[in-house]
Amino acid sequence: MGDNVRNPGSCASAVDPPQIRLQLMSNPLYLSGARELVSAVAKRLGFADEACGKIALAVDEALCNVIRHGYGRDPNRPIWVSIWPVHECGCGGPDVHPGALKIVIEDEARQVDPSVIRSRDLEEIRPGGLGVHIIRAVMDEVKYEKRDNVGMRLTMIKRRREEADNDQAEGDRKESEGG
Amino acid sequence: MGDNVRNPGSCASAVDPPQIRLQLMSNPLYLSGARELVSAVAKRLGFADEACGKIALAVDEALCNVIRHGYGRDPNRPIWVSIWPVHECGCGGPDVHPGALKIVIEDEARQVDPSVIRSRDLEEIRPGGLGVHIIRAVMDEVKYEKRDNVGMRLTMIKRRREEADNDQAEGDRKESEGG
Amino acid sequence: MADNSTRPGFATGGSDSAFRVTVNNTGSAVVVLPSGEIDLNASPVLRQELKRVQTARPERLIVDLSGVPYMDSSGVATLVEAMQIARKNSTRLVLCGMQDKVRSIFEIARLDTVFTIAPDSQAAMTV
Amino acid sequence: MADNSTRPGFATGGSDSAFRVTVNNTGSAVVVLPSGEIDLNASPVLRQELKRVQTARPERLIVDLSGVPYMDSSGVATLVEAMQIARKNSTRLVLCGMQDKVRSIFEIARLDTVFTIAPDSQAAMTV
Ligand SMILES: Nc1ncnc2c1ncn2[C@@H]1O[C@H](COP(=O)(O)OP(=O)(O)O)[C@@H](O)[C@H]1O
Ligand SMILES: Nc1ncnc2c1ncn2[C@@H]1O[C@H](COP(=O)(O)OP(=O)(O)O)[C@@H](O)[C@H]1O
Repeated sequence: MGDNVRNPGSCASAVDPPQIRLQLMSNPLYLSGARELVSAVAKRLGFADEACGKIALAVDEALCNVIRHGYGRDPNRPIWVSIWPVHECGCGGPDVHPGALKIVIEDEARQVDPSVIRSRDLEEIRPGGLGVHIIRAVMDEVKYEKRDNVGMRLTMIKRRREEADNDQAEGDRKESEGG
Repeated sequence: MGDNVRNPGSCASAVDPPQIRLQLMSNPLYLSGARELVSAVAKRLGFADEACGKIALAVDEALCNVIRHGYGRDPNRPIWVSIWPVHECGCGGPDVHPGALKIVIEDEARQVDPSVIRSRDLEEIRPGGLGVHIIRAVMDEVKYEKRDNVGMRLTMIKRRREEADNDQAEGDRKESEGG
Repeated sequence: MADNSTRPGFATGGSDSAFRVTVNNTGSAVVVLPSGEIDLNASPVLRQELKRVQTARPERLIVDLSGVPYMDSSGVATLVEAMQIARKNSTRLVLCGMQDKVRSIFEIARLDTVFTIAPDSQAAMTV
Repeated sequence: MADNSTRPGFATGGSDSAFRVTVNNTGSAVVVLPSGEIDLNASPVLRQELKRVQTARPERLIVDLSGVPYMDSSGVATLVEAMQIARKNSTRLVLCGMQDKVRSIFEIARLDTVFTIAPDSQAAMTV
């Protein structure tokens, strides 16, 4: 569960450079900039406003977790956010509305086993433990992994729905979680 | 004129990595993302709304010029936007409101002599020739230069004015131009 | 009774779009009115203000979110913590004025039924 | 007389925040109503629409910018080009509904006195 990020096609393969790559320091000051960037790019690639807001929320939550858990709130460590449009079929370049957006967040923080990155039981009402739940509820595919030498990599995919982008029940559709 | 970018202090020296670095492909699709990023970062660093809008405009114009003149509209070449808060005195890190923002835009496009990058006489009413004028009108310091091996570098500095950020007459205060 | 203060967010003060928390003590209720996006940068400011007003153990605490266009889980966590303190103090905590995006995160967190949520501050006085 | 069409921007169609150009032919004037940010991505769409409506050499051409929160120099250049065509055709070109940010770029470009600018589309019909 959550580990099933399929190969997203040639134009978003690991070989192609991302269309957008943001490097930011691990300072909460810059979260709003990252959100606005991601949201504006998603909008231009044809995602509906509500979906753009949710993609930005997932990126925000992921960055918060790197800042807090990965870097222990050190505000001066690098984080990378890379964005690829994903075309189902014969590509077509970035101008054509892609079928999905792939967002990868990488850090140089301590490596943890992906299985420990899991949301807690929502029945227990207490602060915290919501970030991973939100990321999984909002995105279509979510995968945590260790990077080759140092740090973690989070790969998220959000598929685009045409016009009537009705994803208000998304939080409910995704019941199963955990790494 | 425009070439007097002074050393902006230790915390924004060339040695320090930027707080934010955006790599984007030279596709007009991504201009809005770059604008929103820059504007949101400036806002969090204490710039007034109007100043944030103008900084975003200058970055937009600079990116347009790289796309059109540097890369001849090839949408798949890299551009880098780097952002440093500039602290006048003994730094203090990014959390304290900086006295200025330094933004550097770099490309791998053809190198031109900085003196050819100049705005035309505004008296002549025709399309085009406005981008460089806008950049110089909106930012406090503007410097074009060739990068060491390939491509151009544009360094822009915008100083922050306290509270009553009254820069409505900025276009008028800057009469002199040209590289 | 006159606790009517505005505290600028430490991170964004100076800009006209700073995160701010306004506190209004009406006598029958304390109304906390954050304005701006509540993310990891701003939530410590809200948390501090909520803690401060909760030391007086008010009968009713209203958090009017009409000026909040965006909230992430750090904001939600701040409100959950405030609710736990409120329960201990027998304070009636009511959220109101939620914009769509903010309501959406409460739904995703399945906290929309845990909090008392009123449409506006008027309704929040009596609910 | 019934040229009432909406053309979605090629780059953003599909989203509810796409750049669009609506054209309204009232008989006495052609009103072009772009909506969305006019940057290098969107200005070709506006340019094409302006060229299209200008082939009919209307007496009055109103560009209502009330739905345009942002414009860069590529948008300004598009409007300068439309003005040049309008002069050749003896069309009266009027801009209206400028938001602050958009007005600001016309001021920086010193084009605020070159164009005829009306506060709203009502005024643009008679100015
Ligand atoms: N980037 C990360 N690096 C290391 N551990 C992480 C990361 N993201 C999440 N975790 C782990 O997953 C847990 C759940 O995260 P989350 O749902 O965001 O709740 P919270 O952060 O409030 O604990 C965290 O407590 C942490 O142990
Ligand atoms: N990044 C760049 N690379 C090469 N030449 C540039 C660049 N930016 C500007 N120029 C040159 O400066 C001139 C003025 O640019 P600008 O004021 O934006 O007007 P326009 O682009 O409409 O000609 C351009 O015509 C071009 O010759």
